[in-house]
Amino acid sequence: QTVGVSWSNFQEERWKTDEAAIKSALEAAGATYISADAQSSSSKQLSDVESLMAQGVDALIILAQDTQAIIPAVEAAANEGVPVIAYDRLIEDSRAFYLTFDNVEVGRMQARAVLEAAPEGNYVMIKGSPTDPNADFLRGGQQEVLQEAIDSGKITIVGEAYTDGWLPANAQRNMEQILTANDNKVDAVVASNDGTAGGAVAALTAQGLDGIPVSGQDGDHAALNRVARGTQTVSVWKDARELGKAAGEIAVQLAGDTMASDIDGAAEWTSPAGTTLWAKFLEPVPITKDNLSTVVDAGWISKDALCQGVSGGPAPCN
Amino acid sequence: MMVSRTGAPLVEMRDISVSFGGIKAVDHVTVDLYPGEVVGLLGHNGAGKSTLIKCLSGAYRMDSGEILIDGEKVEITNPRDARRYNIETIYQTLALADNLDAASNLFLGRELVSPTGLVDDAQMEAETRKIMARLNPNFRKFQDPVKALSGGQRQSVAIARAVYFNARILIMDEPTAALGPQETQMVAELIEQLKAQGIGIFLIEHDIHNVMKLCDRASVMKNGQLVGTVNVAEVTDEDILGMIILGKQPRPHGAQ
Amino acid sequence: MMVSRTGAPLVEMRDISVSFGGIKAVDHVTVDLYPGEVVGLLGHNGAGKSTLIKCLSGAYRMDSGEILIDGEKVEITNPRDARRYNIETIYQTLALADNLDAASNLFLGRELVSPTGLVDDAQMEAETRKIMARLNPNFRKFQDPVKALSGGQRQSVAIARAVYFNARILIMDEPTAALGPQETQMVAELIEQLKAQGIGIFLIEHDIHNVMKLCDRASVMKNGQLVGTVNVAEVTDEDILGMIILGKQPRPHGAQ
Amino acid sequence: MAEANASGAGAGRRNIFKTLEFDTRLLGMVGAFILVCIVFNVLTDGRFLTPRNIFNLTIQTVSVAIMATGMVFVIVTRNIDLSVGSLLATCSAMMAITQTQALPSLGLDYGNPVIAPVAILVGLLTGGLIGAFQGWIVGYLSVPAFIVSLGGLLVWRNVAWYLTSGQTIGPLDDTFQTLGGIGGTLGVTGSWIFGVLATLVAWAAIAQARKARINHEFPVKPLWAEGVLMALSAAAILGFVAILNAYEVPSRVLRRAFEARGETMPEGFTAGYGIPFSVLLLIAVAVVMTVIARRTRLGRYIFATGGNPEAAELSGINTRLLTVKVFALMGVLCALAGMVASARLSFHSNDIGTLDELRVIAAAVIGGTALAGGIGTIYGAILGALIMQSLQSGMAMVGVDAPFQNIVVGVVLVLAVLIDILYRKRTGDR
Amino acid sequence: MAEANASGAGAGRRNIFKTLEFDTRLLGMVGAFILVCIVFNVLTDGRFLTPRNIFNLTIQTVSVAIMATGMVFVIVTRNIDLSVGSLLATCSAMMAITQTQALPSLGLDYGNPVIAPVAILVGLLTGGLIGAFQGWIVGYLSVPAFIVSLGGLLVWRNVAWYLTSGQTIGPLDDTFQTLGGIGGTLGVTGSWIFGVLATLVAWAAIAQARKARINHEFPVKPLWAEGVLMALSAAAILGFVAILNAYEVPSRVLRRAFEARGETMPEGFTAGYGIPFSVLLLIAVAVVMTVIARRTRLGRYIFATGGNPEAAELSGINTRLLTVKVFALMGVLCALAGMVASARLSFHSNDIGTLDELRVIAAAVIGGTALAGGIGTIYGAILGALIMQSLQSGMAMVGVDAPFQNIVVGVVLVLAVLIDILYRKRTGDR
Ligand SMILES: Nc1ncnc2c1ncn2[C@@H]1O[C@H](COP(=O)(O)OP(=O)(O)OP(=O)(O)O)[C@@H](O)[C@H]1O
Ligand SMILES: Nc1ncnc2c1ncn2[C@@H]1O[C@H](COP(=O)(O)OP(=O)(O)OP(=O)(O)O)[C@@H](O)[C@H]1O
Ligand SMILES: O[C@@H]1[C@@H](O)[C@H](O)OC[C@H]1O
Ligand SMILES: [Mg+2]
Ligand SMILES: [Mg+2]
Repeated sequence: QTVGVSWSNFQEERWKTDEAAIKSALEAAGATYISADAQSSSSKQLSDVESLMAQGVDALIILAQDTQAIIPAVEAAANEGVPVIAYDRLIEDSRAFYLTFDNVEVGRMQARAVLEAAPEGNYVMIKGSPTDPNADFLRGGQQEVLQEAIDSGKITIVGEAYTDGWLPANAQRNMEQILTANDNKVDAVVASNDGTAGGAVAALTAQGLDGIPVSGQDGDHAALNRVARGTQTVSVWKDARELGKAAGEIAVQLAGDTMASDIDGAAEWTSPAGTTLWAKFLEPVPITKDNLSTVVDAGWISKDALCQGVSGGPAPCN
Repeated sequence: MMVSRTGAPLVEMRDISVSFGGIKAVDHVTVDLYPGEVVGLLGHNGAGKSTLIKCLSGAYRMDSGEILIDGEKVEITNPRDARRYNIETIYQTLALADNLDAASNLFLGRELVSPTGLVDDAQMEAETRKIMARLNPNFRKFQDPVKALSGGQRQSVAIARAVYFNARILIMDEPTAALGPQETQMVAELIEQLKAQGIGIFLIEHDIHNVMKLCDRASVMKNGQLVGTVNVAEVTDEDILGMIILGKQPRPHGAQ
Repeated sequence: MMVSRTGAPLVEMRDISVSFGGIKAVDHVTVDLYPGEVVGLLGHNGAGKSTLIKCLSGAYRMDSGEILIDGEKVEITNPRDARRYNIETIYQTLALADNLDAASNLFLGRELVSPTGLVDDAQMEAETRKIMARLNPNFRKFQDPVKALSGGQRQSVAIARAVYFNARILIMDEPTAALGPQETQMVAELIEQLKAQGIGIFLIEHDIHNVMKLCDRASVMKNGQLVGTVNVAEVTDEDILGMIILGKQPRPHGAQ
Repeated sequence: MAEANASGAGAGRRNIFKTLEFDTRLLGMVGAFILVCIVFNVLTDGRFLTPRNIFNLTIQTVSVAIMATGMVFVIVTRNIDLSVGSLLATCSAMMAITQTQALPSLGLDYGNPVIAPVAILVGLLTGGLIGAFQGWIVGYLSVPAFIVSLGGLLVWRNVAWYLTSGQTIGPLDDTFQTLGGIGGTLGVTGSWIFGVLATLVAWAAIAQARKARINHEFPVKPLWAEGVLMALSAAAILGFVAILNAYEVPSRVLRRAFEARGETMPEGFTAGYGIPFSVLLLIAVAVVMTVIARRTRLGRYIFATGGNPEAAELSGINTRLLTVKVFALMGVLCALAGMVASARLSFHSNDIGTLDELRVIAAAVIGGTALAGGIGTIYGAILGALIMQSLQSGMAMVGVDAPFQNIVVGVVLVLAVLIDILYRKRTGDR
Repeated sequence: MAEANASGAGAGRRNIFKTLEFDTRLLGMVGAFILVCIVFNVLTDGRFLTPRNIFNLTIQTVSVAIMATGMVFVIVTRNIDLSVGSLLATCSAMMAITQTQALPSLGLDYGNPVIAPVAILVGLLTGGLIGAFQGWIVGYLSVPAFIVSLGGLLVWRNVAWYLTSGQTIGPLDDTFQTLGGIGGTLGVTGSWIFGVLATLVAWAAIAQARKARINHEFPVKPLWAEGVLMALSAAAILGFVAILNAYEVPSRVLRRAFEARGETMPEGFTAGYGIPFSVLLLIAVAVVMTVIARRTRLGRYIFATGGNPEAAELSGINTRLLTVKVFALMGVLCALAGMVASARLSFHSNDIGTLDELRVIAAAVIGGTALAGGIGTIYGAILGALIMQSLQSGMAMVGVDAPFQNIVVGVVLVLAVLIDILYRKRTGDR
């Protein structure tokens, strides 16, 4: 059996881990891994899928650049009877099998952790790229959690900005300008991923504000190190290895004519846009100073890397 | 052959001024030209000759002054206007498209088209061969882009372009500067022919022998201003040199 | 003044050939030049004159043949090599940097520097004023970039550059083509002076009068080949024109 | 005559090409393309040169190739257009909005046959107007094209974002979608008919050109050479049709089509795809642009202006207006490309066309268009786009890492131009 | 003499600037900058022109401004470099790896003072060599710079990715981080000393230039004009220092510093930041590059080559080697910019420098560098970078959406060049 994986890009650090996990899951099942990288282009992704199919794949795993523009690819796969797994990001097509960490839930977790650390005060929202739909999913989840505190006047959002291309340098500049505009009267930052969190923390450090609550996601090594140092509150960790492993296994099953409904843990799920598809959700884990050991125990990061420059920090860096 | 200077001149440039960022390159100059006449424009380097005629050919816009053709005031604001009045120009810098062949350059802006509206390259090449045979019989490079031509070959193409299209007014800015003796001779003969056809020619030329031989009148400029216009038949070459170098009018009737 | 042609010539170009994509622009041509001598290079347009001398000035590389200076074989593969042998060139296309002023152009590649190693603009301007006073007393545009100069003014700058740096061998490709009568006269005088200083000059020139006046010998080219070299004093201008146009050697000793 | 002395040595085989009056540069490019194909075919165990993959390749190339033909004119006039990817996005957004929001809100429902043409018209107008506007700034206000289009790159990408509020828009109209590729093809019979017609047209053109030269008593090629040329063109056209026809529609799709008509599919029934409409569009664009370049005044003026803008102006060519026209044409082609690209995705996504400016410029330049202006061919640009797309698809197929793919593309770009330069040096210009 | 007839009308106020020999274009740019500042200051209730924000602005500008000075030379020689953002990433990756992996694995531990200098050296070498390599392809192989650097854009970004396997690398060495901006400043006293020294140097230069002209008996400005010039330069330098000094270190940061030294902060203790090291670096780069441009042979050759490459070559200038030098210099400046950018972020991320090529080119062009070559100034490019950054930061502060920010930047870019062109037309060239 051959399984094709179409990646949207490899810009964020995490995807290499996802890839390794999928690969080993497939190897374990005796299947072959082939892949293509769309480099953040939905058009190229369609070409990629066509070319994967031309190579005769038995199942497809797609990390969609765009939830809808990928539908023709699903269509083409369906025409040839090739099952499709929507990996990490939703595909608005009922023929796809959706396997993900829920992005809205990630947003909720980020806000929850920050809200816990700073129940009231001035909030800054550092959003993702305006061209990535996930940015708005995340922002939506964050809003759900914060809404009540906003309504009661406990917290105020004093600044909010998209981060062009998820670039840390852009996040840093936006944070600096927001700090200046508010005379440093900022009590918490909800940043949408670890890269932007890094930029925000750099701006905060410059003002001696490092240490106020900041969120992130992806479990980037540099971010986990910040959690250990106390300059970032949470990095929502979507254990990419779990997701990748599950994807590899499910792909092999679907290719072997297992029905989507027979996949372990699968349930019917309806997207906000109204598409009903079979889905399986993995639980993201918010990593804070209280459960840092989890990532080391899981072999995600070495203790040395996690604790670089930290002494007397939270476990395991004490 | 005498030129008759009765009636409205073919071209009259009145009180023309042009300046470049504060520097007056042409300063209230008036010249005129009758049909069948060759008027030499003379002067030291930088006197303003090229600038003056570029107002007539539409390459520059004058700051003040007016241009009359056949006694009527005209507006010439770009080279297309000039072409409409049948004014053709051979520029000092030649102005050829280096990447095109001789025929395309010759017909540039006035391509021959077939009934379907598409350009007719074969026809244009045939015409080009005809006219070049008259101007420069050594010329063979019909298929090459003109950038592969020598300085003088390029000049031949520029001359051919100006004379092909029934000009009424011809401006030649140092047309023989790069030409060999034989080619120069052919241009001189061409000028005589064109004159005979009633075409008026402004000729910018440094060689005083050529001026004496080819021109009916000569207008001399110095530092942007007109020194004066003389009938070539009535003065000696010494007189003209004096005007060019010293900037003063010759004493009337004859030699120094 | 007679030129002595004993001993090794200053320059000898032997059996030079250059072709452009199959076309032989220069075809086994041999010419030489002695100190204090002016050798005219003549020929119709496209004869290959500019191409030939560009091999000496380092602008082109020849396909075959050899160049000797003071009797010794030299390799000239770029303009820097030529400068090292004190060969200076005035190109037909002038070769000035339009955005720089006259002084910067004059000293381009050989700037005067102050003891700190920085370029000394004031000093260079002063030198430029001196030399231009000799060549073209009307010249005033020292502060402007040369693109604001007229054709002849630019030519003056190019000439000044070639003669300023103690050349031993000077190549002039139609140096007076764009010059007014007064400026042409000054260049002629300059050539006489340089000759007297023992400098050897290759002069490409179309005007047969100038050739007769300025040159000691004349080498005539046609279609890339050398027609022949003659002592100017021993032939008439008709002879030379015959060589140029018909491509044949004059009968020895005298007129047709 | 020096001119008669054409090279004697090293003739032989080269002379055959000379006699056929083939552009040897074109041959070089075709050779490079074939080499790329063969290498990938070996590396993928023969999967690269299947009808299916060739079909995919042509479809994938269309959008960039359409724009590349316009870029040739832009570059030939010594300009550059960095805004094409963004302009494509704005046009695509306009078309998507027209068909999914504007027209339906005017009461034209989903499926109405008027929707696609109107949407396309809106797109072409948008592209043409924006292009003309940029051309006006370049031509009449003399702002360098690099700057204007760099500004355009930023502006139009984000205008598109605002038009759609950053949303993916779709699904697009069904008729519209047929222009995207596999969803709309000529079918086997239609493709053969087209192929035969195209062959006849090519033959007529060859005969016509010969006649014109004979009329003026210019030298002509030997008759056998014309014959070889005719045979080659027929082989190329019909071979291409045969390959596209050989790609078969998956049986599920066929069965579904029969079911939709309430019939059942006969046992063993098969059908080939044939030429996709989008490829037909590209062919039409290529023909029209080539005729413009070679046989119209506009084309002549474009090349003259590229060779010497000042001379063109002095020859009475309105180079400013010409610039407007060239950019407007580029804009229209961006709209066409946007149409194909969004129809293929069946949605307008707001990253559409990202980085296309680089691909389009690279295609034109690999195809032999000189950045210094004055030189370039339409077929070269299309071939350039095809080579780039083959490289990328091939590498993706072989499983080369994406970062490494980019490195290869970067290196190939430089190498292609380098070879071109060396080639030109060898054959003439110093 | 026609030349003596300099314009008589419309003089008056303009003559003051003429007498001072001020570049009126510079004045225009400074005016535009001030206008931008005032508008944002009003929109942000006076927060835009606080010492704090001015401090931020200068820091944010440094990286792009450093590269823009090199881009001036590149563009003046009629080339372009699209690879600067990618090159920055490769240099930054090299420096990050050297300090966090290579050196520690050689036994040099975190905090070792040798780490930063060695890392920087590695970065500069990387930048210089890659730049020289690209310059060699441009100069010696004659491949257009647009193509070479477009290739470079693709190649180096992905080489950087491979170097780090796509990981974010950090935190960087502490000493290294001080070069990023707020983390390393001269302090109040140091800044004043620097300001006074700089003023004296400026005065000496003015006096020296006057002396040289008098020596050659050229006309000189009236003494009062020189006086005004001296006063203005002193005011500008010292004013700038005063502003940066006025920005006070937040008390939390001070308190923490005292605590780290085991002391307690005295009540009411304050300290100003003064000039950041990164800004000092930019100043040094600006001075060196200006001297190169105006007073060295290299600079003269760069401008001559831009004015007429053929003439430069015929004048004995080795224009090929010159191209190598210009690109190598650009590479070194990319490395410096990468150093500042990564130090400022405190880590290397693999998308660092993305799209910087556009910002850098825009800065140079807004600063009056002509794409046609031959014209450009270093101070113009820096001012251009500052104007762009002010716009972006100002909009971020006012809360303008990122897409709209991009639209504004695109429009401003075109407008700036347009104004420049109109200005040049009015003052001379046709
Ligand atoms: N584009 C320009 N910008 C600025 N000044 C110019 C420009 N063109 C010409 N000039 C100036 O205008 C004056 C007249 O120049 P013009 O070319 O008309 O002289 P000319 O009489 O044709 O000289 P020549 O015999 O050398 O060709 C000169 O002083 C020249 O420097
Ligand atoms: N760069 C080039 N590429 C191709 N052919 C060239 C090139 N330069 C010159 N030629 C050809 O070489 C031949 C000789 O040219 P060259 O310029 O040496 O002539 P010339 O004797 O200087 O003529 P002129 O008196 O017109 O200046 C001509 O046929 C010309 O077309
Ligand atoms: O994990 C994140 C992913 O969900 C988003 O789409 O892109 C940025 C990543 O950080
Ligand atoms: Mg002139
Ligand atoms: Mg010549």
